[in-house]
Order: sequence, then C-alpha cells, then structure tokens
Amino acid sequence: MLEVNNIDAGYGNMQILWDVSFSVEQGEVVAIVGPNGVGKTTSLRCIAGIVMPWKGNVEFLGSDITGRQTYEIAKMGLAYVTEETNLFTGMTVMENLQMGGLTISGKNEFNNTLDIVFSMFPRLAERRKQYAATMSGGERQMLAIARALMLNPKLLILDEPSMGLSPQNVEIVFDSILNLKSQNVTVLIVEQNVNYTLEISDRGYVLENGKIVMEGKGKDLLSNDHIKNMYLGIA
Amino acid sequence: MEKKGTFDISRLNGYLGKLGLKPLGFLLIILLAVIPLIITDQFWIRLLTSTLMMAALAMAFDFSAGFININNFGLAAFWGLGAYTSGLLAVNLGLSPWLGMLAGALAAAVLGFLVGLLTLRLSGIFASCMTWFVALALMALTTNWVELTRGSSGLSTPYLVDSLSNIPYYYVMLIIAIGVLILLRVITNSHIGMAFKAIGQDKQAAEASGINFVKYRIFNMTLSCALAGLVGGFYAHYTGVITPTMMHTSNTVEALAICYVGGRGSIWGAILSAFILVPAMELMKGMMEVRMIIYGVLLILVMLVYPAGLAGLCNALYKFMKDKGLFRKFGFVSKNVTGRS
Amino acid sequence: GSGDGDNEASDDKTVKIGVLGPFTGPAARVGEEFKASTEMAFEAVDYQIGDHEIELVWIDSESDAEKAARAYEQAIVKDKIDCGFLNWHSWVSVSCMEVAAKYKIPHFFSIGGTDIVNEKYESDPEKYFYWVGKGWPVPEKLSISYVTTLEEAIDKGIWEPRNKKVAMYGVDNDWGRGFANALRSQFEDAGWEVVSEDWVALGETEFYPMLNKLKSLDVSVIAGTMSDPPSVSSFIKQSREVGLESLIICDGLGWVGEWYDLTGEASDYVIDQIPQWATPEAQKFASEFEERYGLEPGANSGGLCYDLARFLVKVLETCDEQYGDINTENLTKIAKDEVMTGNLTLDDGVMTSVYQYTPETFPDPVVDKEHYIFPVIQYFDGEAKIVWPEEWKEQDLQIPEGM
Amino acid sequence: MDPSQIADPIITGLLRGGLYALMALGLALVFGVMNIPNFAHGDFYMVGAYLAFFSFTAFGLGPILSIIVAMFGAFILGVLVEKGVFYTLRKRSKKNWVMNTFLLTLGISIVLQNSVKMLFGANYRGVTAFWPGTMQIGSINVSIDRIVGFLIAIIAIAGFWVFLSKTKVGRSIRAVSQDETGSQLVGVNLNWIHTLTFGLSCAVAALAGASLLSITPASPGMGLTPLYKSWFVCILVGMGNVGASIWGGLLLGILETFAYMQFGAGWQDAISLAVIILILLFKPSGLFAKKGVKSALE
Amino acid sequence: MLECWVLLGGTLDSTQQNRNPLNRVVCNILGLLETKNVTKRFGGLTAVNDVSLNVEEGQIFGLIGPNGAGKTTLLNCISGVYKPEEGHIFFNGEDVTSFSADKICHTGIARTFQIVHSFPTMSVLENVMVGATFGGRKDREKPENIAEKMLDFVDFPLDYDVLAQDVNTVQLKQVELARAMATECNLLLLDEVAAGLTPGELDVISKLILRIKDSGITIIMVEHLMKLIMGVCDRIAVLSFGQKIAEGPPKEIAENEKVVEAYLGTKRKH
Ligand SMILES: Nc1ncnc2c1ncn2[C@@H]1O[C@H](COP(=O)(O)OP(=O)(O)OP(=O)(O)O)[C@@H](O)[C@H]1O
Ligand SMILES: Nc1ncnc2c1ncn2[C@@H]1O[C@H](COP(=O)(O)OP(=O)(O)OP(=O)(O)O)[C@@H](O)[C@H]1O
Ligand SMILES: [Mg+2]
Ligand SMILES: [Mg+2]
Repeated sequence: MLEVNNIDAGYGNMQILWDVSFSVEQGEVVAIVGPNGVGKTTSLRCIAGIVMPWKGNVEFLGSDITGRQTYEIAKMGLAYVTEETNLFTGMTVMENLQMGGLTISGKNEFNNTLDIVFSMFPRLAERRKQYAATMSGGERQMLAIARALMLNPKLLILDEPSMGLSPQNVEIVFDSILNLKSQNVTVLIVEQNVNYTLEISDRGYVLENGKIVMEGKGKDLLSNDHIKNMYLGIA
Repeated sequence: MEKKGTFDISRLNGYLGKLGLKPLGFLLIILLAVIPLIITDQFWIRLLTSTLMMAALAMAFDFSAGFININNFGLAAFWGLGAYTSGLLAVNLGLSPWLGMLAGALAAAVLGFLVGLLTLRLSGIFASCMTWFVALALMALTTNWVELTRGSSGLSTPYLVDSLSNIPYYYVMLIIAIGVLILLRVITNSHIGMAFKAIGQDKQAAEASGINFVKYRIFNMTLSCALAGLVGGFYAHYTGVITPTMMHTSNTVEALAICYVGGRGSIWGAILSAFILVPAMELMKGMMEVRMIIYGVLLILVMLVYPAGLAGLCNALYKFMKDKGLFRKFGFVSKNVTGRS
Repeated sequence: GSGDGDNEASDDKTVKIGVLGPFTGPAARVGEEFKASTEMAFEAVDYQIGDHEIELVWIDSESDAEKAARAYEQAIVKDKIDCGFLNWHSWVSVSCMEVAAKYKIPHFFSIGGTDIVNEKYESDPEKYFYWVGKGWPVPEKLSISYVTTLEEAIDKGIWEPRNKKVAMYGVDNDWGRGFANALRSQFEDAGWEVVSEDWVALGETEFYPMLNKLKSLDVSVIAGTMSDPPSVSSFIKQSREVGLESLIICDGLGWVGEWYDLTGEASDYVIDQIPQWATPEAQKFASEFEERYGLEPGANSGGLCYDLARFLVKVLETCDEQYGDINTENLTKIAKDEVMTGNLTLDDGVMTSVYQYTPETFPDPVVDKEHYIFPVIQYFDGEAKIVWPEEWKEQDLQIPEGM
Repeated sequence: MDPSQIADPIITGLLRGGLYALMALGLALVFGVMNIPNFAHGDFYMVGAYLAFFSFTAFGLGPILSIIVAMFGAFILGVLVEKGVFYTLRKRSKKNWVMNTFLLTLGISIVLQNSVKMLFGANYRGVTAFWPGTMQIGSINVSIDRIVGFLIAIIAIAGFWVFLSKTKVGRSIRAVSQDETGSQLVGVNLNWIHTLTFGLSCAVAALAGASLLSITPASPGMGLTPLYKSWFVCILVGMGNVGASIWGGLLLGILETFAYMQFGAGWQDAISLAVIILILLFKPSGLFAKKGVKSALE
Repeated sequence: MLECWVLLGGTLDSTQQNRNPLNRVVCNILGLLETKNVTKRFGGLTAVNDVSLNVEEGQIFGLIGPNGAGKTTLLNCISGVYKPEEGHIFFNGEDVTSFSADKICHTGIARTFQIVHSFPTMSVLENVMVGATFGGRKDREKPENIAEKMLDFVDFPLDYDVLAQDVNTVQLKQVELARAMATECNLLLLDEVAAGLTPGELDVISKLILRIKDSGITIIMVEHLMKLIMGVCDRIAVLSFGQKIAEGPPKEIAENEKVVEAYLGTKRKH
C-alpha cells in the first residue's frame, strides 16, 4: 500500500536521511522506532509531501506520489497526525473536525464518522464548542487524532501520538489504534513508547542516524538485544 | 597611528570594535569627513547632507524594526515633532537652534516613551499600527492647531548658521549621523541588544529568562524616537521652513525602505543603502513616475531575492573572503566585523 | 556667494528661469497648466531674448511649503537659476521668499496672494524685496466684489434674503483662511451676521457632516474658497445632495477646467469670480492651448499665468536692452528700477488689461477697473454668466426658488 | 435638545461607516488568512475606482455593471500579484514572513500608484452620480449613491460572513489562516486558497472604490485614506474577525461625524484616533477579538 | 503571620545553602516554595482550584494528573505568567504572587515550557546566553562560558552555532533546560521535558535530573511518564480537574485508588 524506496532527504544542505526504504501493507500496523533526531519525522514528512526527498520515490496505493502536493496526497486517503498536531487553534473542536471531514462528501457519512470519533474520545464531545487554542496538551493530541480519523483514511500516520498524554489517554490512543486495525485501517506509527508500540505492531523498522538498521516482526524486535539495550532501558 | 610608526591594524581594530565599527567603515567615515574639501559643488554637499539625514533616520528605524521587531510607522511624526518643537521654541521664545535640537530630541523622547507604554501589550505589527495611529493623530493635530503651528501653511524657522554655504550643515549632520551610528552599534552589540532581540522574538521565553520586557521595550522606543527627534530638530533649521507633511507616512516609508534594503538589524546597512538610494532618487528626479516605479520594483526585488539586504550581502561576501583567507594578506583579522543579526 | 556671483551660466548666454509650481501633489492640475502657458509665452519669442537662450527649470512645490523650499534651494544651487518665476500657493511663497532672500535671487510674479506674503514683505522690505511683484493681490481687494454684487442685488429687489446670515468655509491654509477672513469683515461691514466658520483639510472630499450642519444653521449665503479640484467639486456636489438652501459663493470653483464633469448641475447658481475669455486674443489663446495640450485652460492657472509669463518676457527684454546682459544682478536692478516703480507694465494682457505695480501698492499689483479686476460670475450648466460689474454684465444675478 | 441633532450625525455616520467596514473587510481577510499586512490595500481600492470610471464613462456600462467590472478586474490583478509576488516569496522562504511581505506590499503600492499616474496623469476622474437623486432619511437628504453604497457594503459583508463560516471553501480559508500545514493535511489546496483569498480581498477593495466613485473621484494617491481607515477598523475590532468589521466601520463612521460636529472638520482624524487609542488601551486585542485567533496581544 | 506558617509545618532542612540569610530562616521552616489555596480561572473554567503545595528545598517534586488537569496552569501561576485569582505563592518565604515573570526569574525560579519557546533566529548558544546574561547571576563569569557549560551539561548533540529555528522539538527542550539552568535558579520548573523520549533516553534524562538536584537545585516536574516520575521524585502531588486529589511519596501515590482511577488507568502496562 505504501512503499518508500531509497530516499535521501534533508533540510538546506544538511542531509538527514540516507537511502531509507520501508513499506506498509494493507491492514498492517507498522512501527518506526529510533532515538531522537534521527529522521523519523523527516521520513514521514517525505511521505506526506511536506519535505521533498532529494532522491528515491514514494508510492502510495500503487501510484508514485513523490513531489505531489500534500493536499492531493491527503485526498488520496492518507491522514497524518504530526508531532506539532497542527490544529486550527482559532476554531472550535467541532470546526476542526468539520475541516477534517472536508473531503467526505455525504452528510450521513460525516455524521457516522463523527459518532465513531466521539465515542472514541468522549472528552471531545463534551468540549465541542471550545477553541482548540485553549485546550491542554493532551486534549490537543486527542483532537488531532480525531481530526485525522475524520478523513476516513486508508492509511493513518501517527507521529508520536502518546507524547504529552496521561497514561490513561495513552491507553485510549493505543486502544484506538488496535481498534482501527480491527477495522482494517492501515497504520504507520512513530513512537517513543517502543515497548508498547512494538507489541501492537505487525512489523517494525529501526531507524538510526538516518538509516534503517533493522527490520522485523514486532515481537521479534522486542526480544532483540540491541533493542533491549538501546530503547527499553536496562531497568 | 602615524605616530607609532607602524600600521597596527589589529590595535585600531580593537578600539573600533568597542565603537561597533570596522576598519573599512572607519575609512569611509574619514572619507566623508574630508569630502567637502574635494567636492565643492553646493548641490552635492546638500545631497550628501540629505543622505546622511535619511541614513540617521533609517538607523533609528532599524533600532526598533531590526531588534524589538516593531516597525515604527510613526517615525516621521517623531521627526516632525522634533522639528516643530525646535522650530516653535526658536520662533516663539527665541531659543537657540542648537538647544532646540536637543529640545526636539527630548520632546520626541517623551512621546516615544508614552507610545512605548501605550503599545506595551501589543505585539509586532499591531504595535506598529499603534505608532502609526499616534503619528497620524499627531499630524492631524499639527495641521489643525493653526494658532500654534500655522497649520499646513508651514512654519518658517531661523537657520542654524548664517551662511550661504552648506558645508556647516553637512558637518553637523555628519556628526549626528556618526553619533547615531556609534551609539546604536554600541548598544546593540552589548547585552542590551541581546535583550532587544530576545523580547522581539519571544516575549514569554525572554521574561522567563529574566528580561524585563517593559524596561527594554520602552527604552528602545524612547531612544529611537529621540534620535528621530534630534534629526528633526536639525532639519527644522536646515530648510528654514517646516510643514505638517513632514510627518506624512511616505517619509517613514522612505526611512523604512532604506533600512530594509540596507539589511534589517545591522544598523550600518542603513548608511550604505542611504548612500545608494537617496542620490539615485535625486538624480532620477526628472523621470518622475518611472523613478518611483523603479523604487517600488527595487523594494519588491530586495524582499524576493535577498531579504537580508545589503548588510547581509556584505557579510556573506566577507565570510566568503575570510573563508578563502583573503583577509590575512591585508592584516584584517577581527571577529567583530560581522554585524549580522 | 555661490548662488549669484560666479554664475557659469551667464558665460554661454543661457538664462535659466526657475518656474515654481505644484507640478505634482493635490494641485498637479494647476501645475500642468502652469507649464503649458509658460511654454506658450516663451515659444512666442522662440526662447530667445536678444542673443540669450532661455531655459526653463521646473521647480516642483508639491503644494507643500517645506518641499517647495527644499526644491527651490536645490534649483538655485544645482541648476543655478538666474531668477524665479510664478507660484501658486501663498504658503509656498512665504517659505520660498526666505530662500530667495537668502540667495538674493529675484522671483517674479508669484500668484500666491494672501496677506501673509504682504506681511512678510513689510516685516523687512529690504530683505524680502526679492519676491518681486505678486501676481495676485491680497484677497480683500477682490473679495469685496462679492459683497457688492449681493448688496446691489438686494437693493434692486432682485433678491430678498430670508435673513442676513452668512457662513464661512474654506480650505485650512493661508489662502482659505485669508480669503474667508477678508470676506468675513466685508460681510460684517455690510450688516451681515457671520454665524459659523469651517476649515477643511486640503484634499478632503467628504462634506456631509459639515453641509448638514450648515443646512441646519439656515443661512442665506455660504461663502469661501477651496483650491483643489476634488475638494471643491465634492463640496458643490454634496451641497446639492444634502439639499442646502443657501446661495453659494465658491471662489475658485472654475480655476481649473473640467470641474463641471465632477459637479454636474449641482454647480448651477454658484457664484465665482473669474476673468472670462472675453477678448479675441483670450479666446485665441484658450483654443490654442486646448488644441496643443488637450486641456481646457483655467482662467487663472492658464490665462493669468500666460499674461504673467509675457510680462516676464518683457522684463527680460528690458534687462537685455538696458544692460546687454541678463543675469541675476541686472534682473534685480530692473525689478527695483522698472517693475516696482510702475515704469514697466504689461498693457496687452489677455485676461485683464493692464498689469502694473506702484511703490504704493507693491508687492500687490494695482487693482481697479482699468488695471486688474475680475468679474463676478454665476454658473449655469457649466457656463459662466457675468453678473457684475454693470459694464460687463451679461445677466442679473439669479436666485433659485425658495431662497 | 433637538432629536435630529443626535439622529443626523448618526445617519451620516452610519452611511460613511458602512463603506469603511467594506474597505476593512478585505484587509482583515488578507491579514487574517495570509498573514500579509497589506499596505497596498488602498491601491486596489484606487484601481477599482479607475476601472469603474472607465467602464462607466468611456464604455458607457451601467453603474452595476461598472462596479462588477471593477471588482472583476481587481480580482484578476490581485491573482496576478499573488501568483507573481507572494507566491514566489512563499516558495523562497517563510522566515520573517510578516515583515518581508509588509515591505513587498509597500513596493506594490508604490508601483501601482505610479503606474496609474503615468498612464492617466494626476487628474481627478469622477462621475457626478451613478444614480442621480436624493432620498430623505429622517430630517436629512442623502444621495441615492450613498444609500446604494451602504447597501452594497452590508450585503457584501453579510455575504462574506456566511461564506466564511458556513461554506467549505470559506472554512478552508479560515483553516489556512490558522495552520497551513494542518489544512494541507486535511486536503486543502493551499496555493489555490491563497490566490483566491488575495483576489477576493482585492475585489472587495475595488468594490468599495467603485461604489464610492461618485463621492471620491479617482486619482492615483486616493488610496491612503481608505488604507488607514481600514487599519483603524481592523485593529479596533480585533484582527481576523471578519464579521465584526461591520461594527468597527459603523463605530468609526459615527465617531468621526460626532468629532466633526463638536470640533470642526479636520479634527475628526485626531479625535477619532484619540478615542481608538483609548479603547485599545483598555482592550488591546480589539473590541471583538476572538480567543485564540491571531490577536494583537503577545 | 510568620508564626502561622511555622504552625502550619514544614520540615526543617538545613543541609542546603541559601542566597539570602534572612530568608533562610523562614525557608528552612516553611519549605522553599509554597502555594496557598491557589485558584486560577479561565472564564467559566476553573483550571486550578484551591491548590496548596509545599515544596521543600532539595526535593524533586512531581506533579501529575490527567490531561487538562491544570498542571501547566499551576506552573504558569508560579512563574508569573498568570496571576492567580485567589491564593498566594511564597518563595523563600517571600510573597511572590504578584511578581512579574522576569522578577520571579530573578528571585531564583526558572522554568521550561511544555510548548517550547525559543528565540528562533538566534543560535542555540545565544539562546542559552540570554538566560545567563539576564537571569540574575551575580558572578562575573562570561555568559558565553556559562552557556557553553550548560549546553555541555544537558548534552546538546548538535553544533552550538545552529539557529534555534533549525533544531527539532526535543532538542529545543534541551536548549530550554540549559537556558533555565543558566539563570542560576534555586527552583526549576520542568514541564514535560521528557515527552518524546525513548525509554532508553529516559534513563539518561533521569540521571540528568538527579544531577541537577545534586547541584542543589530544587525541582518541580510535570510529567506523564510514570517510569521517570516514580524513579526520581521524592514527593508527588496529583491534580485532577484543577484540584489536588493526593500527595505523598511515589509508592503511596502509585497505590492510591483515587489516583489509579483518575489518572493511571487500569492496565499499568507502561
Ligand atoms: N525544519 C527543519 N529545518 C532544519 N533542520 C531540521 C528541521 N526539522 C528537523 N531538523 C533536524 O533534522 C534532524 C532530524 O529531525 P527529525 O525531526 O526528523 O527527527 P526525529 O527522528 O523525528 O526525532 P524526534 O524523536 O526527536 O522527533 C534533527 O537533527 C533536526 O535538528
Ligand atoms: N488561556 C486559557 N484560556 C482558557 N482555557 C485554558 C487556557 N489555558 C488552559 N486552559 C484550560 O485549562 C485546563 C488546564 O490546562 P493545563 O494546560 O494547565 O493542563 P495540563 O494539566 O497542563 O494538561 P496536559 O497534561 O495535557 O498538559 C484545560 O482544560 C485547558 O483547556
Ligand atoms: Mg520526530
Ligand atoms: Mg500541560
């Protein structure tokens, strides 16, 4: 469904990614893990068309999307929850969700999606009229995921969704990822909570210094010594 | 330096560094000081005087725009305020124009202080608009308070010196301009400049780091307005007549354009660009609209092609030359040359 | 001295004349006519006086005292003009007088006419003498005609005003205020009550609040002047829109051509005072002007200026005859000995018959029925009808119904 | 006190204010969405006036048609300017966007003004009336032009309010104003929205200029006054609050009229500015600022 | 009033030195920072409701609670960004409730932001120098040196000359931490500095935090990562809907039913 082939990318003159390739199949949950600042976010940006790869290409649903505009890619069914959440802070929760459903055509479809999202995050239903700017960090994260789900995406990309969330909310987020998986939504996730992430993922990639250094089944990676040392802590 | 017998450039460099100057700039200043000995044509002297004046205004503008991120749209009004203060004191109380210039600076400083207070809670472009509104109000007041200012008919003011020659004016203006340059360079190179930049970029972070936002912001506005007022005080006794249109936004725009073309946040870039733009505009005067169109297109191009302006260009060039080791040959080895923001 | 003595220009027999006018800014239209009529006057002599070539240097006042002074000084030091000529606004006169005095450059026939110019001259005649001869007298000498016209109409029973109340208005500068003040005391002398005064900024085009106020004051006459076309035409047009029921004296409405396009029929019954293209020479000038420049000349900015330029030509010729050389110094002498004394006059003007100065009137020109006088006119469908003085009259003053 | 003494200035002020609101609308739009403090706004107003003048006099189109032509022409011009200038700048860099675009707009303003001056001279070009005649409102007469102008303003603003808050495109415009990346991620074509917004803003400015042609004749420098009045309004109500610009406009109109009545012409700017400054002193983010919306506060 | 505070309690802790000898007496009795019935409202919403805390010198004090519980708001009140509607805040025995943010900084409270604030067009080093220059340090050391030291201390991975606008969020948080430390504070408020770190990196940061503590700085930290919080904190308070629902040593908190229900959730996998 998504294939990233040998991409190089960076900012200005600084190269961040070196010949990175990975793929996501329909219905899978795939995780990318790695230390800070190695270029996980950058890879995701390349997929979403925010950063233009210097080399290599990205295929989504069988077509080459390298160099396409972000909005076109979004319309193809790719939802991306960024690290910064990129909410519309001057709009209410409801308006944010409406914007998320911009590409949904029917009113019924919209309402159905809305119901699903609200049942996933009841806090949002309570705060329909609140401006996004005044919500707490965790609330924003929920809203960002909810907005992405409003797209009815074929592939959902999450960049550190648990960042800043309370343990309870983290549970909710991970539950919803499992939930999405059961509904046959494909998920690509970048997470620091390596433990948990690899547990729920079908496959995982390890990115270090801009290069993919390891790949494998989620469970396999979890038992790998290198991973244990680097990411799970000695404790 | 001749006395010492050796050309000790690095020593000189150190002294100049304290004044925020670099050797090349120092040479240019010396050149400016001897120009009247070379060029005797009154027209050129006048042109250079205007150039220096615009440069001083643009530097005052840059002091706010390039550091605390407030474009003082009302700068021309403070300039005008300085001029009117000095002019009115001279006309009504017979105050000497020399003292009048200082009084003009003081009046502009007081208003600048008030405007600083007024805009304290506003950010960037909004604070700019507020200064603009104050300026418009000031201009309207000057125009309408006919009993005091003679309104749009203009106020005739005594000349600074009793001479047909423009050379005295030139030197007065040169001293003011260099004074402004050195003062602003010294301030912005010190920790105060850092505080300005910090509050201009992120108020919350600046305050959390212990910077007194109110103090620095008001100080900046006050000083920049005071300098505009000083130049205004000079101008009143240079042309011999002042009108409320001095305070018009178009004059601010001129200073602003010079500042931006010169490179925001460098202070000295303003002088450089003034010496290119002002004479060019004057020499093209016959071309009327075309000249202004060129001017507008130039502004657009600068922003599109090289927003760092002339100062940025010079710094890039300097860096390039330094990287290639071209300076070592001439003995220019200094760290303080970069004036980048 | 750098401005006068060592003038290189005098060597190659070129005489540079700095023509001061509002070539850009709100009164740019006036400037255009200045340019055109000055050029026409000098073309008539082929830019040649004796063996001197004449070169015109345009000095743009931008309708602003300060900018004008700067430009004037620039022209002196950069272009090294031998003398100055013309000007439109009084406040520009005041500021440039200073410059002319500083550099001792004679400046001929500036139109800006208000008292402040005279006051300045009188404050130090020796110094400000260089502002030679105003091309326009102080307002009271002309404005009295309006009061006379109205009083005569009342005497004759043509008009029975519902009250003798008048409101003054004007552009907020020396000209507007000077004119209104002169007219004000003349009205008061004639037994009128002046109930209000309003000053508006140059270039203002919104008059509803002011006109509504004037309307509620219920005056029979409103009188004043504005010197820039958009203001004056908006004022007249809007006075009709708000239904102002007063006779309007609007000095200067017809100063620039094409005003009727902006006001439309709202200008009917408005009273103004402007010389007419009465003589064949005047008509010839007007049609030539229009043909060449595609502009309808205004009586003052076109016609009067044309006369003054011809007067200047005469001055230059006299200078050449008497001294053999035309330069700043000799022109100053001519100004003092010939122009100021009344020896030198222009007696074939197209707008008004004789332009003359006398030591008594100086710096004003002589104003009387033989010399310098303008008829009072009233507009209908964009056409002016002379209503005063008796000798030239085309029709009686017309009063709209209900006034 | 005579009631008409209160009523008259209010009516006059309202009529004026509606047009201020219209001018401010476009400015608020461009600043709110594209973060461009557009100091060339007044010049699009001027372009509108010229276009309307030529359509009306030279081509003899009716008033409505002339106004539409002016809007359309300015829209095209706006689109060209956006594509040519702002788009290029956005491609090059986003750093210091507000300040850089600010200078760009000054450049555009200078170029527009002087090109028009070069083409048509400094003459004033006006029409006596689009719709001759006057109407009695309360105790005062008002020209039909002004009433129509006022209605145009109200309708345009109401239309915009509905457009921005109720339609998908309108909501996208607002979304872009708050987070560009975010809006792209939900499928908004950023470039298209930017171009559209700038074009619309120019069209609205031109609409104001064209409808006011019979009151203010067209001339190259005519844009400055509407420009700063628009800024008054925008800042008075709070930036980015498009709907509220109507209240700001009306308030300013009434304020000016009363200032005029009390102190005389010429003082209106000084007085109304003083009042605005005072208001902002106590409510720096503007009278109707929305929470979280880009505001004047730091 | 002094007596009153003494009566209210607070353990004696004389091991740490204090800048102002006069304050020291009071502080030793009362604890370094004390909030008394602090309430902060936003319109109808009470973000912080009647919260009283007592942080002793030398402690690492944890502040946890669900999203939107008011933790950041409380920190904002302490650091002078907001002025609470009710209640008082005492630092070193001095009532600092109405102090402005910069003055608070000078009294010795430094902070980091949850949503990072930096000076984008200054280099990372300059960012930290701002703290060193204006943070109220009395010593004569050059700000540049202090800044370098601090960046070394937090282990900033990139060149110190890069502009702040070119580094990512996690790195900016390091810069913020360095900047806060550079002000020479007695009390450091950390708002989710560890968000976005891998478990491995968490070890690194917990060591860093302990080192900060060892250098004599008291810390209040807001964090959602239980592993970190439980590992380093001496004492923890839990906020929920603006109210303090529990306070105590980590072990107690972890077992507190209310906390489990309101915050930790049932699965406890992470
Ligand atoms: N907009 C940018 N401009 C320049 N450099 C950037 C930009 N964004 C990120 N970088 C740099 O690129 C490198 C990789 O960043 P990236 O955000 O992709 O890492 P990451 O793996 O997502 O890290 P993290 O876990 O911290 O989110 C970092 O060193 C960062 O400083
Ligand atoms: N400026 C504000 N205006 C209105 N409401 C606000 C404002 N700031 C915060 N709030 C609200 O106050 C509550 C507390 O917010 P706060 O940011 O303190 O939460 P928090 O405990 O830090 O949460 P998180 O763990 O998600 O960061 C939230 O519901 C938030 O929406
Ligand atoms: Mg990342
Ligand atoms: Mg928080």
